[in-house]
Amino acid sequence: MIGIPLTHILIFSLLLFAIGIYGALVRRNIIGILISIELILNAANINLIAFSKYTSPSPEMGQIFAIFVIAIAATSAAVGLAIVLALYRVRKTVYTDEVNLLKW
Amino acid sequence: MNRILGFFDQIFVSAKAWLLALLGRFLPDWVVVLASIVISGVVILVMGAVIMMYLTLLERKLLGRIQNRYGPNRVGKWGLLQPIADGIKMFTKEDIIPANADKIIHLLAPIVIVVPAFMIFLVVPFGRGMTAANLNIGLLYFIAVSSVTTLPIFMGSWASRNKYSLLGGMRTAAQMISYEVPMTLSVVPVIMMSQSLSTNEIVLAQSGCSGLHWFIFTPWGLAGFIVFFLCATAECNRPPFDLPEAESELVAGFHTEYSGMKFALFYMAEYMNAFTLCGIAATLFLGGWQGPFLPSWAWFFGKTFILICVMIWFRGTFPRFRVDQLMGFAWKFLLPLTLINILVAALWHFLPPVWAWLWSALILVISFFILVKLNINFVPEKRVYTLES
Amino acid sequence: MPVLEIAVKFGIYAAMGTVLIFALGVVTLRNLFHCALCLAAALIGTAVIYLGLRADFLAGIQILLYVGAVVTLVIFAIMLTEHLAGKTVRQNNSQSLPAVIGLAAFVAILAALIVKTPWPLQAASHAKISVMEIGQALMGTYVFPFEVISVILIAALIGAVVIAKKDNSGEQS
Amino acid sequence: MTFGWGVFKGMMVTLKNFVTSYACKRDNGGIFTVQYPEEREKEFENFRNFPFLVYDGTPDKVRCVACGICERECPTKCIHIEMETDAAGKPARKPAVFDIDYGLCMNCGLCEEVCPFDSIFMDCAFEVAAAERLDGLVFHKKALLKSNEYFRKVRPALASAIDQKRKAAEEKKKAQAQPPEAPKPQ
Amino acid sequence: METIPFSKNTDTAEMLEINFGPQHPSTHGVFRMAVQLEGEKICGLKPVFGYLHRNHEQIAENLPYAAVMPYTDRLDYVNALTNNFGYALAVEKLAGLEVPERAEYIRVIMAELARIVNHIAVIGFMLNDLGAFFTPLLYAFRERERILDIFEGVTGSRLMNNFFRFGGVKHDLTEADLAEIKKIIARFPAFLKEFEDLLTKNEILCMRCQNVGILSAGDAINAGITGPVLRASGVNYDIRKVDGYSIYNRFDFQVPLGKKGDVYDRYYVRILEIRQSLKILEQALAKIPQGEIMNKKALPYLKMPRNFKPPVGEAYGRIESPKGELGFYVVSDGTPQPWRYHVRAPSLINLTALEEMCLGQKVADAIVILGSIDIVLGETDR
Repeated sequence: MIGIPLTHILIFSLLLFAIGIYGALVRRNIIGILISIELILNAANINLIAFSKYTSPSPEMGQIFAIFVIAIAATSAAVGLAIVLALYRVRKTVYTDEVNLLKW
Repeated sequence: MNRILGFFDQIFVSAKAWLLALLGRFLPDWVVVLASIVISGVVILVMGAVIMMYLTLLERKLLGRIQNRYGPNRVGKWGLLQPIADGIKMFTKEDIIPANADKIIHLLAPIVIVVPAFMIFLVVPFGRGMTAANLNIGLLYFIAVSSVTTLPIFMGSWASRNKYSLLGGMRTAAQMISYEVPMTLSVVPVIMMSQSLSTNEIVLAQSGCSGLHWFIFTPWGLAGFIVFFLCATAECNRPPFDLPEAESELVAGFHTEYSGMKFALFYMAEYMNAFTLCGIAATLFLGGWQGPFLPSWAWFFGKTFILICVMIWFRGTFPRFRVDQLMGFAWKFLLPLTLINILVAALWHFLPPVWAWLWSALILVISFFILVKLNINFVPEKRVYTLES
Repeated sequence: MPVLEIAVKFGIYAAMGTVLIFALGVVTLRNLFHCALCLAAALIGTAVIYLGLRADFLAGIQILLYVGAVVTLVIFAIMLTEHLAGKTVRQNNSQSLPAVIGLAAFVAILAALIVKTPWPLQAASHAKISVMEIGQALMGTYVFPFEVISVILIAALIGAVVIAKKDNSGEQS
Repeated sequence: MTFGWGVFKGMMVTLKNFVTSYACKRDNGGIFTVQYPEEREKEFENFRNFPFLVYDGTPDKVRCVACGICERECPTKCIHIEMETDAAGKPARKPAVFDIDYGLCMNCGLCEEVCPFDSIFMDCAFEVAAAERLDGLVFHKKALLKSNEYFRKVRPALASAIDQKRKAAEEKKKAQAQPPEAPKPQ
Repeated sequence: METIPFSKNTDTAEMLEINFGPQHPSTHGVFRMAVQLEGEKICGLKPVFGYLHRNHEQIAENLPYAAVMPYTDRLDYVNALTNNFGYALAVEKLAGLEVPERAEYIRVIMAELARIVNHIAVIGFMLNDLGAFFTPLLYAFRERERILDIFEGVTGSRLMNNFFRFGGVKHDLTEADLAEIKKIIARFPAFLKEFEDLLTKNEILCMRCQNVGILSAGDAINAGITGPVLRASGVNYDIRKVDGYSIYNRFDFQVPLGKKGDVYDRYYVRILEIRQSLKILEQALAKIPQGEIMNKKALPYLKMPRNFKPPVGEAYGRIESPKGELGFYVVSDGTPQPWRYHVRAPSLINLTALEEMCLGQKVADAIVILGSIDIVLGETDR
């Protein structure tokens, strides 16, 4: 048994999650927001692994879900960054508060 | 005879075991475990540095001979002390940091880049029982760690605040991401056949025919090897895929603004990467340390050095790709070929031997030609020149 | 070997600490490039935690996909959008204080919940989960989500290409 | 032909050269490096580098008469001559100062061509180096003076031609000088 | 650094301005290309030169005619002999000097050897720009060495030959020299075959060179491009044929023409020109007569360069230098110095089409295109 209680891992991932949310809330730069979202997903992944390790009868389940989450994270990053580039090309900015028109 | 062979085969393993047993007599268990790790680590560190130094010499010698000149031959017999002279020169050179550079990252980049280069050594099976860490996900570990190499290159290129560096960094990003895909996929048939991700298991899966049952002697293995080797050449930025540091265009690419020891570290990482990638290629397709007569580590190093010589041979022969052609080559040619190769490997698994040979060879050849036809812009135009009086 | 086990335990705690520190770096640093590097460090730290939790395969995947691909993409985007002559722009909006307060409350409530909840702990086996098992599960029980993920990946690939592609039609007409 | 054939052929060429660099001699594909301080390229008589002054026998018998033609014709103006004057202040038709700035000289050989007294010639020696650019490369008369034997050694054909010419001229001069002398004894 | 006016200023956010040079590994000297990049694509390019300006023309106007000869060596320092040839031609035209038969043959032999040297060196350097790590260059230099040995033995210098004189040449070719040249010619086809095996069909080279830097025949003519670059664009214009200067009209040779005018054509036209030069050399060596190497009338001027005063007038002598039409325009006012002296440098004029060829290509192509134009900064900046 790994000598770490489950609650410690959960609180750690909670903190990570909170930090990610904070970043997503306060960042002006869209890329910064995307980075923060990656942190959030990462925190979720840690939870998945921890739960499957400590509570689940079939321990591979958590890993599989984590793999799915990673795949989704990769797609979100790819599409998000593509949007950022398209935005930058048109508006010459990547700051959310400067992108304040619905259409241009 | 066999006992002598066995002795030489296991000479390094038994040396380490003897040393650990000696320590075990008067030290607690965990110290012995620690000592085992430290011994492996020190051996890898020393070997990495020495290999890098002498690879530079080997490269210069071979290139010299290819170009009909002597390589370095003034420092020591056959220039054997040349790497040491170079090292001293690098140490004593002024370390220049551009005024606008991001100083911390500029310093960190060359340090960080050697870390993955050393870490890959962990899973390279140097001989029978000579894998530093026999991970059961060894191959995945290798792919993952080698993909980290992009980061320090980015750091160097960004921190230098130089446009050449920036362009070099961009090229690196594009190139490394692109070539990782076919490289990973070209490994898949090997994993399928050996049913393991562990590098050791993969070598053991090639042990038939007195150690000559190498994967390269099958159609899918040959195709996979060629793709893997090309991708490996691209991964460690060696010609003809050396766009990130293309001398004639970008001066030195991402390490334009580096000098002295930092520059040497970049070089060190590059050469160690070349070595490990060749070692992994030998492991995956050329049977690793398998082979008759000679000790296992001799086989491994022999195969690896032959592959490195081929890389140097490439450097001596080819001009460089252009960036769009490079990407096109990875995505439009190598990637489909690897996908087909996975299919072929599956066929190989299910068909009886002779038919498997026939079919897989046929499919690969046909798909090769179809791919060439589809990528007609890679194929040279035929031109007829007129002579007018 | 108790000593080794303690070492592993401390290793995990140390990894957690570094991950948190780097995560803070991700959300507070002004230079976006530094943020991305901190993200990479945090992700590598997470991979170490996975290793500690005996999820080797996932650790490998984490490094390969996150550090090798996602962070690279992020840095690529940063390089394309930032200017070399790093002028420092305000990176945060004015909502940091409310955000901190709200998140502190959120964390407090959830932490209390986590501590209070009686988790149905299983006697988790020491055995590592082999890659083979994961593969069989992916191809067996979870084959449907697996295929859906592949469709999503394709869609994202095409979508990203279409979005990021330069719109040349306007220039030609 | 098939895709990849050209690349393969190129690799064969480099492989061939790799092998011949070990197996063959210099002229048929072997290593063509000349390892300079130990080995040297064959020397050509026509090779010209920097000018020097020829003297016959002893260094005071300089052929140069300080006429200054080379000084005037030198395209880079790297020659500086001052004529010696004897005690009476009369010009002695001998150079007192003869400087050549090797840093300026461009080895064109025009001084050799224009010299009417067969005095200045281009040397084959090329290992000229100085630690200092301005004064170190200005060669004075003493350093420039080389014996006719040296000239014969470095450029044998030209030297013997010049020697013959000078001999013929001298004999002609003697012959010219003698006729008035011949009747004298009376 | 001053701002460079780009002809097409498309100022988008992703634009990156880069100065290639004056210190850069592949600008062939101190040449600067101010490049506007969008990603890797070139959307603006200005060649900036003058860093190697040495006042060549002004110096020449203050020197006797003969003393200019060594300065012409320093124009295109890769092939000094053809520069000598052009200048000698111009002054002989001005002074109405005849050149003896044997001297003409010697001139042609030396000029064609210089052409071979130049072309193989250019191809080698171009391949270096393409990223081939010195191998083709060193193979080329291996052969170049032999020819330079000839130059050294005959003219007295390997690069700065200063060999031609008004009304002849400075040294005679001995039988031994002729035999040596014959030997070189005999072994040259084998070398060319090896060189071509290494390069011509190489897929990477073809990918990099074909359809890159296309210069249409019309554009080339409008820009005044000459030499192999023009012929690669498919224009049959070789001054050796057009003027038939010296004794070129006595030789049987052809003018190789390209199809598309891209980098590959420029490369291959040069290879073909080397073959034609070999053909000329063979004929010249077979036919070279015995006789004088200097016009008797011009002999005294060797000793007394300041007595050489061409009649008042002007003359333009041009030759097909390996880089294009090299012309010398000399105006005499009856004094020992030329009153006006001008060089029409092919390197400079061929460079004017650089932007045309590079726009829309990748950065790496710009370097290769520059290499394929074959400039020598000594001649461009003068």
